[in-house]
Amino acid sequence: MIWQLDLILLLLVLITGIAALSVKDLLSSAIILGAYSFLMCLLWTEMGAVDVAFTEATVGAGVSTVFFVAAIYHTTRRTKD
Amino acid sequence: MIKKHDDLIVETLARLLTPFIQAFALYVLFLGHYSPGGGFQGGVLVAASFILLIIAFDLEKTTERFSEKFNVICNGGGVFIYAGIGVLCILLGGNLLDYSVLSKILPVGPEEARALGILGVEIGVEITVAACLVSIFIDLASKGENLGGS
Amino acid sequence: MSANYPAFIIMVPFISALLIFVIGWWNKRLSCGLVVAVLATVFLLSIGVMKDVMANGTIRYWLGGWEPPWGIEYVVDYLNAFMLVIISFVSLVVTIYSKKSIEKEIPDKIVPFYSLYLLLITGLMGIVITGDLFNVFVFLEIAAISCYALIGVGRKGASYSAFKYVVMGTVGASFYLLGVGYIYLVTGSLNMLDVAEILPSLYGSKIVLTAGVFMLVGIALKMAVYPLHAWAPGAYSDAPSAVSALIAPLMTKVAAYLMIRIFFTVFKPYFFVDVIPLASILTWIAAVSVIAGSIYAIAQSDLKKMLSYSVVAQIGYIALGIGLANEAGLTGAVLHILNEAFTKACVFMVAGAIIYKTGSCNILGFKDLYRKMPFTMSAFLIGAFSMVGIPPTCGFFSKLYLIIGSIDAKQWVFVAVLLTSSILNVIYFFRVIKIAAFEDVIPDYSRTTPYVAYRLDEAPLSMLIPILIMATGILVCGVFSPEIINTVIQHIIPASF
Amino acid sequence: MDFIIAKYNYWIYIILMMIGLYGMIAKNNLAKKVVGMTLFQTAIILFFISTSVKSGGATVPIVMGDPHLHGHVIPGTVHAIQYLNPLPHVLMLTAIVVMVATFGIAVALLMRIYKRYGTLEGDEIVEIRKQEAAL
Amino acid sequence: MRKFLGFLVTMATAALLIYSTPEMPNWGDPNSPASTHVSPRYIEKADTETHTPNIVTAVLADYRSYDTMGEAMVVFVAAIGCIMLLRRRQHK
Repeated sequence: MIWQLDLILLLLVLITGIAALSVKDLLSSAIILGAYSFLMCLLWTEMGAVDVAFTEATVGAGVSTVFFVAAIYHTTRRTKD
Repeated sequence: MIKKHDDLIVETLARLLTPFIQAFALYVLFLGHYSPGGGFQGGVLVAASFILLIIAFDLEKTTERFSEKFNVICNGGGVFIYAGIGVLCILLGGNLLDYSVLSKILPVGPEEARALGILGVEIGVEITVAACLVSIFIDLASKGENLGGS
Repeated sequence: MSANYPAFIIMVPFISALLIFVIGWWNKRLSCGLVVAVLATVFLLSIGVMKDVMANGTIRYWLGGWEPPWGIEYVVDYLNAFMLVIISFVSLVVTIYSKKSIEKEIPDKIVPFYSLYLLLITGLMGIVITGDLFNVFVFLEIAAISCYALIGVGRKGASYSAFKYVVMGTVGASFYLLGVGYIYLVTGSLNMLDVAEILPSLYGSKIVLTAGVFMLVGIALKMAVYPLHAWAPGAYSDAPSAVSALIAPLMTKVAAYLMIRIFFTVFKPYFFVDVIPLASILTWIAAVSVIAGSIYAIAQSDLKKMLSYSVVAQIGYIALGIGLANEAGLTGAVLHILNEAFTKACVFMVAGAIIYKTGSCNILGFKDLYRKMPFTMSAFLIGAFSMVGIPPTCGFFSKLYLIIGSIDAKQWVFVAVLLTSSILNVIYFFRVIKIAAFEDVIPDYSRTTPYVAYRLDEAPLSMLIPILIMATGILVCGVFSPEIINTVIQHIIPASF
Repeated sequence: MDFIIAKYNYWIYIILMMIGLYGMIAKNNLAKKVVGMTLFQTAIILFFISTSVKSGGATVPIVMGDPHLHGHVIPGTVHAIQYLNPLPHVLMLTAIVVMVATFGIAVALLMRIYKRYGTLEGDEIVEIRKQEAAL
Repeated sequence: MRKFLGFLVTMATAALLIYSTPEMPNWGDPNSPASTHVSPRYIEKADTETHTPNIVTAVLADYRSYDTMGEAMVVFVAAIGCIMLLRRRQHK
């Protein structure tokens, strides 16, 4: 447990979370969401939850980003907020 | 996403990476007892390898290898393995999912039988997760047009 | 083998949901028959479990052979067994009904439809039968996700209603999960009975308070109590008619069951009455829900939408009975769950049959429907009687107990609310019946040809018989309600009252 | 001040969860609602994982096996203080799976909605629905 | 209007959460009830009882395997749901 690393990761998670919600382009939002998931995975690794982090890395940062990109590819990137 | 773009580098890399990803998935599955990982993570990795193939090549070429009917069989089959092991435990005289009674048909003691039971259900989870995630991705990426359903 | 009945109640529909694809490739038409056979088996199994509970008391079934706080267990007492019987009966009847309706509405997706349908019932059964707080969340999500998909294939625009349900249902389930997390944080356990033993010493804690509030808000979202009801009308009215006939009676009632479980088993009732006044807040919200739901229902011109708002109003009765937290109130709430499940299944099936025959369910277009579909409309009349609370039907008795409960709690406002809502129910149901039965097409005296005689244009038998079974069920439950109370509901009331 | 530092993980999880909840309710775009949903659920998972942490040398919940016993240990030599609490990890594995399943269904519904209405903005869809109802 | 409602709900939830947070066990407290009631048995006996050194796998697939069955069911439901929502009839 290194609290400096912990704090930096938590801050990055917050920043990516806000960015994913507020960016005005859905494709960027999807990619930032992937980055958010990956940072979350690092955070959990650092907390010692290796199985959960592994799952989040494969699912959150991998497969669900791909799902989201696939859906946006067939719908639209436009968003007003 | 499902159209074919001829890109030699991407295709070669995808070809090269796929067996390694799948081998790693099996490693994650079978060493789930000793290291992080297990059925779910392995299944997602298998699904990721197929998704990589679909993105790098195109949908038709990939579904030649992993046909739609086989996909649906795997969807249900994995869960069926899990439920089947559970019901087998009832038939052998235990409660639902009580793997220790598997020692009656396996040549091991009840503790090892539990470990083997865990391995069995993890295999079931792996199959179902891999097939289901690929199936969801195919539906999303093709708008459900390329394949017909049941 | 009979000791394993609780396990088979879950496993039989679950494994059949997988096998239905194999049958479906062979012959699509067989899938409905298979589902009927499976649900009949489940119904018999739940009757067996009910008998077992009556003979031997609470059943505790250890999954995986691990003792409770470590493993997961099934706990089946009178309330669970009662709910199991209701769920399996209603779903069996609705399945018989669904065959024709689904073949007309979504003909190309019969096999996945029935697979999801069985999984939805598995989820509902799983919520009811389990004795573990986290397991409830898993099965809640199974039921909810299959529900989203089933609603999404409905009428034009159903996908937007389903999406609303996805958002609100996820918030509800997540709040519930958060409440479980807070309880786990202070007790270290997830088993309901174990938690119930540990909690009373912690009632002063703010964390337990937060956990209770989050769990109740989450369940109230799933239950569609008034300010949180926004998903319900769209979802129920846009779904395929067989689906709305299944989810409108069952989904919210299972959530109501869960609320009773949290209120009276996990927490002791005095926690919500004395420690924090959540029970009285719940009763007030429920009273607003009853009135607001009824008023919204009056404003609708679409029969299914009207009935959906009626679900919101009727769920208010159940929440009211739970919030009163006295013997008569809880009896009324449990009896109303039974009554609501039967009545809503009956009236939604009638709405589906009308859509099947006429293609729309706008109330203004119901003229002369009584002459065309007399049996269907008679069943609707019985359902309306039950909803209003006219004596031979079950609704009268549940309302009676709720009124007695309100009087016991000295809450005269709720007595007034219950009576007012009966009048509102009369308004919106009898408007439909008036148009269908008494409103003639204006006689045209300048005609040259004679009138065409009214022909009996009834729904097909496989739809009519389930409707009539449900209508009979309402009457039978009304007549035998004292027996039901004496043999079953009496044992549900916790001893602390 | 002390309790802010001693519980900073809990504060961060509350902020994250509120961002997600606000996004789910207040955002107009349906895809943004899905993003908010993911943030919200992830925050809850973060809370659960935070409850499993034990300071004071506790490590990843995989017992260090004895190589002579094929990686297993002698019974009675493992103590709870040495390893992190595994139960929240298990629960959250299940919750992540539920999360991705909900996500998949939500995204599929988004595609259906776009096919039907041609937009993903909530207010525009409500407008179209009103016009359809008026017809 | 919608933003205001979202803000209101968010603030109410946050207020409730912040209200209860000071009473929580300190972060990483090894003696918190969550770490002392049920979980010690998993850590101490999982390897002996199931021969699986990875405690998470042992709990996931044996002690709480019913949950994991539900998890597999959820994935299956999602796949069937996507087939139901998106796939159209085959034209070949």
